[in-house]
Amino acid sequence: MQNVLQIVYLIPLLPLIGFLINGLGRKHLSKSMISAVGCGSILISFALSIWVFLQVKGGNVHNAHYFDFISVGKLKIPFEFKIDQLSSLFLLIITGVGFLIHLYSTSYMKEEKNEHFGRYFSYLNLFIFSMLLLVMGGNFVVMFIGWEGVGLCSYLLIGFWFKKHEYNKAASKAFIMNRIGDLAFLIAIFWLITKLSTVSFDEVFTAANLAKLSTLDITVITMLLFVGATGKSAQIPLYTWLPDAMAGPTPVSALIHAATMVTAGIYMIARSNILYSLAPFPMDIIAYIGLATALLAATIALKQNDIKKVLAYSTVSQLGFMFLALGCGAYTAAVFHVMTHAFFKALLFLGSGSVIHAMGGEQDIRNMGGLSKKLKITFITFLIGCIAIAGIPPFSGFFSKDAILLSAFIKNPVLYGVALFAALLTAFYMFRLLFITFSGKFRGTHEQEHHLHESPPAMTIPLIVLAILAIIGGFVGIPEVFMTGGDKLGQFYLQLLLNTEHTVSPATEYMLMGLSTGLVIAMIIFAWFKFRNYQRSEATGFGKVLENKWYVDELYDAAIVKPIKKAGTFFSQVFDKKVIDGMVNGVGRLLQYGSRQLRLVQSGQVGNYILLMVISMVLIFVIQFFLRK
Amino acid sequence: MPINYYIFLSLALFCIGIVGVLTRRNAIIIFMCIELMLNAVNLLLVAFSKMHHNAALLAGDATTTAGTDGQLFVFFIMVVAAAEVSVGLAIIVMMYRNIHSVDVNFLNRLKH
Amino acid sequence: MNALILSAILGVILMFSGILLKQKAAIRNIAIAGMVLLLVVNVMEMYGTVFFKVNTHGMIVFDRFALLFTTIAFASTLLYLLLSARDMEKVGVNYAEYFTLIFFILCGITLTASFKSLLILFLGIEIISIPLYILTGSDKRNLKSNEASLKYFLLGAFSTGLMLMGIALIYGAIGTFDTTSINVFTEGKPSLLLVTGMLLLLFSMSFKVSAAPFHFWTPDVYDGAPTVFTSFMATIVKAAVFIGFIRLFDEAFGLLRPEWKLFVAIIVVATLFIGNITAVFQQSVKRMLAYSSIAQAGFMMMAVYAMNTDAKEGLLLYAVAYSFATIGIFAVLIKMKDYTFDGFNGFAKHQPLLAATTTIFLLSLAGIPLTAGFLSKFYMLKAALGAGNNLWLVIFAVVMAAVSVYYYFRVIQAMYFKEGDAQSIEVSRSFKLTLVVLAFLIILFGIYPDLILAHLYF
Amino acid sequence: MGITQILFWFLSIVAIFSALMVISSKNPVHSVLWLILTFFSISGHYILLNAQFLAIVNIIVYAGAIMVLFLFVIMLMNLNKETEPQKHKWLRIAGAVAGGCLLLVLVAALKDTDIKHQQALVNTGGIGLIKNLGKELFTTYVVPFEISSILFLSAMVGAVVIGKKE
Repeated sequence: MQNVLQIVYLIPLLPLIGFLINGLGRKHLSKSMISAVGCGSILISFALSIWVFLQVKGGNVHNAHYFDFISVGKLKIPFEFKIDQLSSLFLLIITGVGFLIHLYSTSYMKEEKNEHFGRYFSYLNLFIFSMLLLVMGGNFVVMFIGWEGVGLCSYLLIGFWFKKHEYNKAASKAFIMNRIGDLAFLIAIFWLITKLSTVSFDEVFTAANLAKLSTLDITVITMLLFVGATGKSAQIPLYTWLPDAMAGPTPVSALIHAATMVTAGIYMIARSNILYSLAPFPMDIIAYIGLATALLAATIALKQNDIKKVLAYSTVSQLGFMFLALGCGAYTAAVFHVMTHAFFKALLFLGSGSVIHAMGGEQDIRNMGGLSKKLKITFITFLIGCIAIAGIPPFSGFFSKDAILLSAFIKNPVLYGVALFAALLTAFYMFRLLFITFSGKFRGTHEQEHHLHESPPAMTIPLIVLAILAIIGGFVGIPEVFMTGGDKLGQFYLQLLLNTEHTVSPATEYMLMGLSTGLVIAMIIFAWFKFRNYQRSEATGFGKVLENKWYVDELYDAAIVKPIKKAGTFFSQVFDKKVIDGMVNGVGRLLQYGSRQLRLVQSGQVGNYILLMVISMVLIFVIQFFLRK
Repeated sequence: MPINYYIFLSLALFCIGIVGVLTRRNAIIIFMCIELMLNAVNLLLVAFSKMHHNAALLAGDATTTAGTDGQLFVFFIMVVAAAEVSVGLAIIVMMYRNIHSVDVNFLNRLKH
Repeated sequence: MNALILSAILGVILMFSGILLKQKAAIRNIAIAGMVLLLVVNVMEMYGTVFFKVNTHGMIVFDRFALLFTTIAFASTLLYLLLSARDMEKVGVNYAEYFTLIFFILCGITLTASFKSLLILFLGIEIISIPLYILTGSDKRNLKSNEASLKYFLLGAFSTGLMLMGIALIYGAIGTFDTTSINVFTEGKPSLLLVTGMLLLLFSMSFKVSAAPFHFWTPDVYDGAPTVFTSFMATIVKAAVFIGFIRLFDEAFGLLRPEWKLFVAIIVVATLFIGNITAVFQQSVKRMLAYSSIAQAGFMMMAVYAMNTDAKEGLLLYAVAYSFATIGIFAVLIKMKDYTFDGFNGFAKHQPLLAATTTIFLLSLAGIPLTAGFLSKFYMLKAALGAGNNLWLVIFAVVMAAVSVYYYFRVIQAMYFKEGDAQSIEVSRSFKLTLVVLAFLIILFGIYPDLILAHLYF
Repeated sequence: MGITQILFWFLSIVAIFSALMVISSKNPVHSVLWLILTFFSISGHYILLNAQFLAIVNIIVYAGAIMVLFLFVIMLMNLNKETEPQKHKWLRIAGAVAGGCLLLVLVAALKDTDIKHQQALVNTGGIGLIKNLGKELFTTYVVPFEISSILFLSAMVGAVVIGKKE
């Protein structure tokens, strides 16, 4: 059955065709047709991806070479695909989760006008196409093409509801921040071209070629690639676009800003792991940036009241964990976390979409509460998602997060400590979200209460499927201490990813797992007591306060929660808005200022023009004849 | 005559033309200064033409026509200049019809 | 030679058609049919069929590079005429004369693409420039058009003076106008006269392609000229002059490269910087496009800087990518009444197809992958890298390309993400079809550039 | 100092002086007249260089046709008074300084060229005669010659487009 690898081009081609059909025919096709085309193309791609995956698992890797894109002199940049363990797994995630989200969207977006509905699906298909190009590309240029493509689609989809001005701004911001990263990526590509005159993965990562690169080259290239990754994967300092990107429709947030696009950075670094394994300094940087992002975003998430914002910051934080893993040389763990995160974060986003849908567009969790009775399926699946992200065994998040924490421990116990702390915060804010939303009393308006209903099957089925995946998804990477040969993923990637070797005794490993699990459960219980009967703070009567006033709680509050909350406030208000945003806006403003000043040179006067020309001529003559020797 | 004299003479005329372009405001005069620049070039070309001719003669080729191309180039420059003048004056007249001035400082609707 | 003679004949035919024919449609159809004929004849010459065998005494040589470029230029002009010929009616009463001038310009373009003698280069440039002065001023009652025309004329004549002085000095140094023999003469230490003349030619050619700091005429002239003609001169003409530029510096001054390399690098940096930065603050799309054309010229200048095989190929590709996209945008812009960015608000809702194709054109200009614009920029940067140790230049260019995204996307944003009562413009079915073809070609060449470049060798 | 030298210096001084007068006269008509004088002195140089054809063409085309056209336009616009307002003083100074610098730089650069000892042949040499030039023009240079007709055609069409009243 070699032949499926011969037709891998169909996998990206189908979404492209879907995009064309829906894009061109959006006025003429009915909604059901649009849905059928949109979902169908992804479904077939998914089927093919499974097939491809099985082939790859059977040991067949494949390089498909189609034609030369660019051939100048020695340099040839072919349009080629590379199908191996890494890309085939990403194919599964993208098409699988992508299909579920398409399915979900058919229901979620059905109130849109026909034309917008078609536009939405065509963008979504285009996005899948670009993302597939990104992961299937056999060289950095094809990858870059997909890389730009996803950025563009993200821009289009965030601005989908363009009637609101702020959405517009969010879209621009996402695009510009992404561009900053892309810039670094592009420069890295050019650097590679100068040094090696090739960009194909197969050729770059050969020993002979790597030997041609000096340490400085490798450091610069890996750093530039990493800057590229920070843009796409929302790391410090280029992360602020992601929370703002929540302006788009919720399924988009689930697909792009949780499951797929934001993991592109992880994919790229994992793909270049051979390069990174030669660059210890950038690895450290990656680890620290990842950890800092994980912690920062987690503290900010504590204070958010918009359901999607919490999830957005949580995504940033989880991406930080993945980068931490990359920085520790645990590429498999990072990819593993990408996979499990795709499951549970897509689940959480879609769940939040279901909630928002039920609440008639309300996103503020302070106006929710007690939804568990009305939205049973949503509640249960959301709960599963929260457990998974919090990392309680045997849910999927436990295994991947544990692998990351373990790798951090091996690199440096301090890293482990901070990472564990961030993981605890994760459990806390996720369950805060869960309890405020689903338990207690309903705090919305009567109208909303009346309107509450479980979502239709097209929305709940993806939730259920994702919930199942979120439960069992971790079993592909069971640690060796539990079960010999349980780490299927690790074996799968044995050849491809140069993971740093583990050297830790089983006892330590058990201890670490126990510690993290125990603390997480403690955090959840704490969140339960604190938020099960959440009231708006202004509505809190003195009695309520007393009732909740446990001695431990108070101590905890004073010693830990309050400072953390302060930090959360600080980070979200000052750091996020002022420093990071200020930096980005500052560049923009500088540009505008420069533009305004520079255009004054264009005075409209012929005499001035000629004068400037003559002066430049004189200067060039002086340089040529008197200064250059 | 030493060729340097001709080079300096025509550079001087050329730069006088440039100074004129830079210091005057009347479009017609600016245009005339440009014509002056072209004439400086013509003079230089003819001088060079004769210089190359001389060099070829000194090299012993008694029937040489070396340097002819330089003079023909001058001819072509005159052709182009004549065409340019007809168009240029037409444009200036059109401008004058509209704003009743040929002052280039009034050309400032288009800027920034 | 086919194209050179035929375009002159076509110019004359159209000149008379203005007197003989009263319907504008008939004139237009003659022009378009003539353009098709011109394209066909030129392609035939590319494949070996030469109708007119003229001994040019080595002054004009129609080699593959020249013929391929003229084919590109003619194809672009054909698309331009299909899209915008109708809009020339609005400019003034001399409808046939505009076509005449355009065909004469094509004659000049053929010359600048295939000269082997400085005399032909000079004549070519002048045959391009003089009709352009007129086309710029053809909207006679519009003061802006008047002003643009006069400015263009004065500055253009000034730069012609510089060019002639350069040619004269080169003649003084080596006694010939033949470009190939200039290269032969420059072995050893180059003569000071030659270097000075070369620099003067560098200035005047930079002027013609609107490279900084000789770009000042560009925004004013492009802004003031009737939009139909801005479209023509910002694209096809500019590309043609670039071809002349690269030919001149390759064939005549190739061995002098150490002398001019630094200055071309300075010009590239200045052009990219001024073009991109100044475009950011523009309020009018037309003026923004003028600055963007300066910025794009900066990229094309990199071909001159690099001066290798990649550069020549890349320049051809760039000419296609840039001309097609810009012609497309201008064709849409001509139909608008309001040229400000706000004029595009909500455009996507009223004219979804036009907005979509315009988006593709803008993406191509911004250099987003899968469009011809990306590949052509890539070629340019690659060529520059191949020319020596100058990663800084490439990095600067990439940064500037990123800045350019800002102002191109302002238009896309206005079209898609802003509410507005977009102007109701009426376009014919064939106009839309041509635009779609144009967009399709841009994407096609962005994926498979060999469709063009393969014609360069066989 | 032979008669040729004397003539050379005389013509050069007249040319430069009248060129300076072109750019400094306030009255445009005077400028035109000074420019014609410059052209005459340049024609004198041509004769000195035995380029008789160009000398005559220069007088007929430039002094005779082009300058008369200029004069005509100036008269038409009634610009013979001192109507031209002066530029800002510093702008004029800047212009003069820039032009002067250009001259200085160019002269300094070109004073030591490799051809500085060569002579331009004066009084003798037949290449400037109409016979030789005509032969060359219609054999080797026939293509550019024909091409220049396109230039004239476009200039003609252009003058009509621009000049014709609508």
